[in-house]
Amino acid sequence: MNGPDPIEKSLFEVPPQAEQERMVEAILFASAEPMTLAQITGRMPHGCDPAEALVTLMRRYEGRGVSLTRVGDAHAFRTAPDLGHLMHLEATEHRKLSRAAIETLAIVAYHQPVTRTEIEEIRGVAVSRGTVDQLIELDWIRFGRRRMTPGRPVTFVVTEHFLDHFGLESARDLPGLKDLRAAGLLDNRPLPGAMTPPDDDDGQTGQSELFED
Amino acid sequence: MNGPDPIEKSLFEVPPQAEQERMVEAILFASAEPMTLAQITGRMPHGCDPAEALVTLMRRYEGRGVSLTRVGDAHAFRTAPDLGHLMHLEATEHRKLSRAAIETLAIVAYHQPVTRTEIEEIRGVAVSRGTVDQLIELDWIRFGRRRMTPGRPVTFVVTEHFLDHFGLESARDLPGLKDLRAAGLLDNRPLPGAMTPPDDDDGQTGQSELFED
Amino acid sequence: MPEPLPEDWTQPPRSPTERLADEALIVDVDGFEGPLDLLLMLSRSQKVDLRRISVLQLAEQYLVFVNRAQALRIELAADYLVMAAWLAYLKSRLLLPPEPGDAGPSAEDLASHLAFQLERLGAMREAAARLMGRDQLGRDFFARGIPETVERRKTTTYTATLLDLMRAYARIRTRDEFRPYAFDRENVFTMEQALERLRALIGHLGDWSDLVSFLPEGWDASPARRRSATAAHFAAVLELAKRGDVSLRQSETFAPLMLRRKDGA
Repeated sequence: MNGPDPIEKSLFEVPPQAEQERMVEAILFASAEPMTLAQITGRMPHGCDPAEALVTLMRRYEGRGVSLTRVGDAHAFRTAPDLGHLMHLEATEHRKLSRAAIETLAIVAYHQPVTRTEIEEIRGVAVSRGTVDQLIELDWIRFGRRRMTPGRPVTFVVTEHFLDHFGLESARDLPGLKDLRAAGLLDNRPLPGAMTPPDDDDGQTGQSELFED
Repeated sequence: MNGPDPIEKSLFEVPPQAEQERMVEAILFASAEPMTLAQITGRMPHGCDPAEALVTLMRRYEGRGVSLTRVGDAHAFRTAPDLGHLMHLEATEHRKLSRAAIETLAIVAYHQPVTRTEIEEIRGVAVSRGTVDQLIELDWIRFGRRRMTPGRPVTFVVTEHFLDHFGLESARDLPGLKDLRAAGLLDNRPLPGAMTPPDDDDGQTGQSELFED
Repeated sequence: MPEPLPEDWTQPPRSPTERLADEALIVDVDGFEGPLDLLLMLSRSQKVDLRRISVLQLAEQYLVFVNRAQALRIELAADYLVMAAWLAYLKSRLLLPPEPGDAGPSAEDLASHLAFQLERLGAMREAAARLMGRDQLGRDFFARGIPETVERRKTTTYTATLLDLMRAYARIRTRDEFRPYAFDRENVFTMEQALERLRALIGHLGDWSDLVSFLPEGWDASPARRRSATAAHFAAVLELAKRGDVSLRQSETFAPLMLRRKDGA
């Protein structure tokens, strides 16, 4: 029970940077899930600021068998992808996703926030409830904010777990996103003459606007 | 998934030592169990000898936030012992005792030694086991001697810790009924048909009066 | 609506290989994820960039496909037939010069939108493939195998003060006193006592005097005793006034209650 010690000590001095780095290392190593800066800070003695430690730590693990990766706002230690073949025993059997599920996932990722109707428009076919459920269950997509259009439809966005699973720092790092946007393929182009209401969003930026420059 | 490559390659050349170290690092990181040398060797490309890699790796993690430790004849990464305190979150929560608990405590204090049946008689309601347990856990009451009556029921008395907490020298110092009435604590009897008794917020005066004589 | 399919889809004589390909397609009909998917597949046979695709030709291909499926009595889902009807309409619009006064989008706009949809679907499909081809957690890279669980030690401190304790006890005892109203005689001054005292005192009463001045000694120290004595004396003077022994006077509400002996009493 060295409970009160670190807290009391922290009232007097903040641990030196090297010590903070060790702490961040221990905290992140211990967690299988990515941890946000706030979560890390919450675990450290009062007065610590792990942001700098994260930077030095990331550098320290560069090229190692384990690396410190960014996942959205969070960080996690992950084995280097080039060593994956050594871990085949740890590999978890993934349920094979249906084509519909894979495509729906990609559409959510590239078009988020996206409504079910929009997904159906893109795929040209109804999205079955099971497909969406499966992706939600995998914690790869989740409900986003409602669209401020008639009917206030819900939108879908990808989760941090999705980023973690596919080794993406952020949704902006999706492969080919820039090209798709440049080609106008992420635009919500309504059918000419169709009565689609103008998509006056409440300022939500979709993936097509993510790279406003 | 570059599965076959390294294996085939390994038939021809053994990875350099630095690479083997990376491999051992990743394997131990991802493993759900501590791994023996034989198990690690089994995971690595043919011709590797992880013993040396283990030694260098162990040295590499010396003084870090995690360390490579021996567990029996196996190896595993573990949080550095001096950082163990980061692995638990201490949270203290202050809560008011429930009405049942404070009433039970009061009865024990005023009537000790008192049996559960007597407590129930005085309170007019059953005393739950949880209430008694809580007070015992708080070390405010404890079991006293058994009553020499049929059934030999256990009695409850207040503890030293109780006296300490409430600033009393002995249970006899508890203000008597008379003092309570004099302090106005017994006055606010609810009038028939009245709502709840006014929460005697002249409590401060009450208490100071109590200690006057 | 899909029934009277336009008559102009009459097929040119087809080579056996083409026919085989067609049949393969038709057998595969369950494998398509809707009409757009089918169109995308058909468009691939044009072997051009989707942007330069001939929508007219694509419409024809689609209609042929649907017709053959129907000829083979393969049941097509409604949306395939809806698409067929729409493509038939589009095809006729593309072939005929626009009628004067034709409102709405032009046939070219509709065609280019269809091309856009196909291109977008194709792009999403490639994106999906690229996504699934990425290194994946639990397959190509791994999280810590022995996560160290963070122990949440929640210490709950219960607080209670002596006052809480006494209040609780008082509460219980007060409840008790509802039943047999056991008087604490020591601290209660009864009206009978007050009457007796006052009767003895008013004989000596000259001018108006404050009721409070009649309170017995030792009863003004504690509020409870004081209250009890005041109430008893108040009730007693009311009784005396009723009998005509004393006069009462009060200048305003809550002002001191004054009394004096009634003349002639």
